[in-house]
Amino acid sequence: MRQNLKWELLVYLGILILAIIFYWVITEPITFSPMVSVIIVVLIGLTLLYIFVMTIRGQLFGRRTVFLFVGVAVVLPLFMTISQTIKLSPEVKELHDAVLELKPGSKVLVSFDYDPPSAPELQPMAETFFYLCLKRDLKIIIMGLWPQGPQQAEMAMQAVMEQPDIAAKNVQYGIDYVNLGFQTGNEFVIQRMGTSFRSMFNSDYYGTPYDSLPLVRNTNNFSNIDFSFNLSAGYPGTVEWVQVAVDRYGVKLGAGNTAVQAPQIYAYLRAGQVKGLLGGLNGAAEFEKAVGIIGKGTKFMVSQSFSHVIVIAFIIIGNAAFFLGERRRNKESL
Amino acid sequence: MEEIGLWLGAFFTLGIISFLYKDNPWYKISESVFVGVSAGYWFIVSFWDNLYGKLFVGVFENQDYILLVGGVFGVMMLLRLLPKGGWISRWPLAFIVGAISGFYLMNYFSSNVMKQVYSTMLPLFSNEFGEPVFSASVADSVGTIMVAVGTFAGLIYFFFSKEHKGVFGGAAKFGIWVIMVTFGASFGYTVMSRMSLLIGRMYFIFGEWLKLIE
Amino acid sequence: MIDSENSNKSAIFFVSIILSVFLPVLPAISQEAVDSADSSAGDPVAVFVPEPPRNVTAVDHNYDRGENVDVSWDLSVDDTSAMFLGYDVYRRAEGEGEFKLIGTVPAGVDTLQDRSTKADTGYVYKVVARTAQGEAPPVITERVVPDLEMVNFKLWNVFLIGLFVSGAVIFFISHAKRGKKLFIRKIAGLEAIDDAIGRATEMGRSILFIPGINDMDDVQTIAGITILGRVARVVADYEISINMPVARSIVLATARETIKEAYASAGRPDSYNDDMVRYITDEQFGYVAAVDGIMVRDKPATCFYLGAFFAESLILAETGNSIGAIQIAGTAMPAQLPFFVAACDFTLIGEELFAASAYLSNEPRQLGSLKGQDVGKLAAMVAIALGMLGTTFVEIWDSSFVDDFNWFIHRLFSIVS
Amino acid sequence: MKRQVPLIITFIVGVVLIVSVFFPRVEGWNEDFSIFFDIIAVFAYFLGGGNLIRVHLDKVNKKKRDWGFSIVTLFGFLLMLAAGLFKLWNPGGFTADVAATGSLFQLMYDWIFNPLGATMYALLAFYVASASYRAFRAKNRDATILLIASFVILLGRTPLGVYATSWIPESFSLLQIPNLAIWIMTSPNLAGQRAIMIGIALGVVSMSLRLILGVERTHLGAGNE
Repeated sequence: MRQNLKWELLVYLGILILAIIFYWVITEPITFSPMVSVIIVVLIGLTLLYIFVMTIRGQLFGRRTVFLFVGVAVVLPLFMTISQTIKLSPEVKELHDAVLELKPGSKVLVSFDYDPPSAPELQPMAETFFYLCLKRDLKIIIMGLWPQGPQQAEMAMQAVMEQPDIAAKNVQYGIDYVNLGFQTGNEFVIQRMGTSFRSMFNSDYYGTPYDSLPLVRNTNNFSNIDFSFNLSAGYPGTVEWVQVAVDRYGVKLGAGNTAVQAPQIYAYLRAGQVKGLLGGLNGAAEFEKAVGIIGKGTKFMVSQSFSHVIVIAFIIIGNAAFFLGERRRNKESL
Repeated sequence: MEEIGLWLGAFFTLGIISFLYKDNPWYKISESVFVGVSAGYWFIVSFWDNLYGKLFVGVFENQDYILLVGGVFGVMMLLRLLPKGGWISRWPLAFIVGAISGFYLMNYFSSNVMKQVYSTMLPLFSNEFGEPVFSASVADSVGTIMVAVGTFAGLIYFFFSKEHKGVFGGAAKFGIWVIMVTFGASFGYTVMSRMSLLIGRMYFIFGEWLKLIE
Repeated sequence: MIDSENSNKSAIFFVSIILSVFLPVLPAISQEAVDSADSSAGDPVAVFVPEPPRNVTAVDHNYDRGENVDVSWDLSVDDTSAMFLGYDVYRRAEGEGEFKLIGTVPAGVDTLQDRSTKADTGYVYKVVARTAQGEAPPVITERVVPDLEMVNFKLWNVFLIGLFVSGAVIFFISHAKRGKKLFIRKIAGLEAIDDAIGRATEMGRSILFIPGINDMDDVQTIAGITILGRVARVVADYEISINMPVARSIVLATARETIKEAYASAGRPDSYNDDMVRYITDEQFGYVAAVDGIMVRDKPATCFYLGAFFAESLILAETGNSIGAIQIAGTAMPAQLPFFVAACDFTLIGEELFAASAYLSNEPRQLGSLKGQDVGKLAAMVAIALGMLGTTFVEIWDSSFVDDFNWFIHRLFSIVS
Repeated sequence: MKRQVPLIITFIVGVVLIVSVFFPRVEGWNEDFSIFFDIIAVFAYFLGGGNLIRVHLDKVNKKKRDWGFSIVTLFGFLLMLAAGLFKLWNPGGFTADVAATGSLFQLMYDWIFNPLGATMYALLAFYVASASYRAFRAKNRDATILLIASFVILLGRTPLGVYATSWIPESFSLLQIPNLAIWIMTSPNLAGQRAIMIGIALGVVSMSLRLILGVERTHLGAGNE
């Protein structure tokens, strides 16, 4: 027991030292060159092959091995500079084209209907969308049907502002974008916005009265909006936006969804009710490619593909172990 | 200030992840903090939203006296703390169970049974070109038949009062296969989305906290 | 579009209404007069004013609480024009001076449901067709007074089918009371309960019981608690302890009562103590963190997960698996069932969870209710078959009988609001 | 008497709520019930919170295993309660929203609660992998079907699956893995879901009737006689 605690303390100390080194000593970001990245991938592949061979020989690997590989598969690609070839799917291109068609100065309504757990998938989309809009001098009106949505929007906006080409544009709050904040009421918020935005958002996220915001002062309802984009992780989300804003008020709507939600939206996409759809990290990465930047989506996508391959590999290894075990057992019984 | 938040976040993130290797004091600290803080959090949210926002405001400001019924039941619930009052705490419970039974009965009945039955009533063929043809495409018709047969077989699997033998047993067996396909599909589907959660946490550690990622 | 035009719209209307009342001039002219204020006067060609919609009616929506009015109209003849924008619907309640805009629908739509009326109040509606440049003269409906009806006759089908299924269940419950023993097939997960408890006894370890993470306002939690009663009754006979961390305070109270009673009816009231059940936290993942801790530290021999579960299902089941516990799970959450099936030894799938306590009780009346459920399933299958035949025949045969039959079978299962 | 009253309450409330659906005047009673429930739940919180404090104090007093961590839990709980009840550090003072930005309550949520919850949730990534490794084995026919279905779906959503079967001619395009994945999702998957959902609903109906009629009464601590 004592012995155990001693070891644990040593490990904790090691982690603390590492954290201090990484936090204060190494201040530059680390990136693996393509060469190093390829070597790492090959090494991981070889290790998997080794595990496969060992399994066939009868040695079983526990769950910690799987955990380790999942962890490695998720973390290492974050540092890599390689990116997988990304094929633009039509629904992503459709969204990109729809935004390109808007004239500078057009007003775009972006609704943030998600919370932090879905941020890995949706935040990259938000950042790329903001980037594209600001780059093309479109005006952005932010709102949220989920309580934590507007906060996510602030984070995305902050990240985009740090991009040199956007920073050069001197984007101003209140003129180039506003954040109207969160409003309770789910789809009824959308419905009432059809009559009046003002009735739902008396003041913005920071408490400034609606009529003191130059960008929205003259924006009454959906007819003053040129395009809207919805980032959704469930209810209320894209389905409600389609049913109310698109079907009743004829709003042009693009959507970004989590991978779990996306399949439901394809029906609306085919019916033309949604102009373009980004589904999960795939969609985020493709959108970044369409816009021509390399952002979190592209980076996270590599991690995701990697971890999928790991899962598939372990399913195969698991089955190999099972079948060989079976054969061995049969031999013994003969 | 922001720094404190980052370090706390990182400390607890790593503490929880350390559980994957084995139970250890770091995880125990994270777990204990989580339990205490979250219990307090929901108590406070419920206190301000329900006790104050609904009961107090409802009764004293909006004169909505019917809410007092809820209050009385709530107090009855607490009477179990008295040595002799335990029996009366069954009343609010009986009220909850009655209301839930009544509500769920109608709700599940209309939204699950009726809606599902209704949406399975699809045509096997259609009459697009003046003569009976498979609807839209062969694949669609096969799909429709698959949905119908699968639903039937699945329901047969759930039959309790008939032994799974003979033809009936065969159908039940097919039913459990269909259900297994359903489970396999949703499992495979979920693997994808779970990975992105971990990616998010790892980005927090290496990107936001240690700032090692560009 | 010019923004200021939009914000002035209600003012323009107000003026035009007053003008049309006090002056015997056509509203179209007054519209033009107002328009001429900001565009150059005397250029009627540039202003496209659509024809108004016809036959505008407002009727009370039937069988509701008087909270809905259906407004409908025949489309304007200019509806298909490229310039045409849509219809604005306004409402004036009794005692209000002004019309208020309640909604806008795009071209081609000829109805709007006002979902915010009060019963026994008079309302007048006004529909205005609109293009980008001008608005048609408003058409005002007759006064409508939404009613609060006594009975919602639209739900006759719900009543009928509900009566049939509930009737079947109640019939078999009372039938069984008269002592007829019914055959019920084996449910593997439930047969395993005794063995699982026996194993815990042999190993001298405890039993972990998780009733899901929802409160008592979920019927799955109630199902979990009723099974707990049966499990505790068996556990009471052995010298082992049951460990039940819960995420909800009401569940805490209920579970204690249930276990206490089970111990009492097993004749061992002294073996019960309140510490068997304890409250952790209402937070989903905080609860899971604590339960994971309990699992790896106490190493229970058997884990039960019976109730409503969300994402935590797999975390619990995988941790339970890693300590080598026998795991019996059951939930009616379709999204979580795959994880339990993959990681647990036995899983009660959906309906089996609700049947479990009846099955375990082995009491004729409870078993009777299961038979009633089967009748419901049979009825659902028959209905699906008839509905499919109906829709198929409608496609290939031209017969009014088939049409009526198909309509009826669909109406029987549709929920009309 | 003590046994009968709860059964009568359950019966009356249950029947009233079933019937209320058909009468527009009272169809909103469901919503009233949910408010009642929330209010009862707050009172019950005193039981839960009390139990939490008692269990951990007891651990500390008796110096049971890991009693030190109980102090941590108690400290976290009480600090959160104080922060929320007295609205400590709240920039808007006592009348402001409890979760106002900058208040101690919100800071503790952002700094402690949120990372802990998100990480616990993220553990699923590891568990989903280990569960696939261990459970997706062709042990018997049921398991094989489960394995094949999920493998097709998994492959169908990665570039690997797209390349692996892109050689299949267009006329058999259903056999291409991405299309096969979609077919599985929309046909057999749908059938299975429907059967499960209809079954669940009938189970709920029957269980509710047993509760309302008092046939099932284990939850009231009353054994079935």
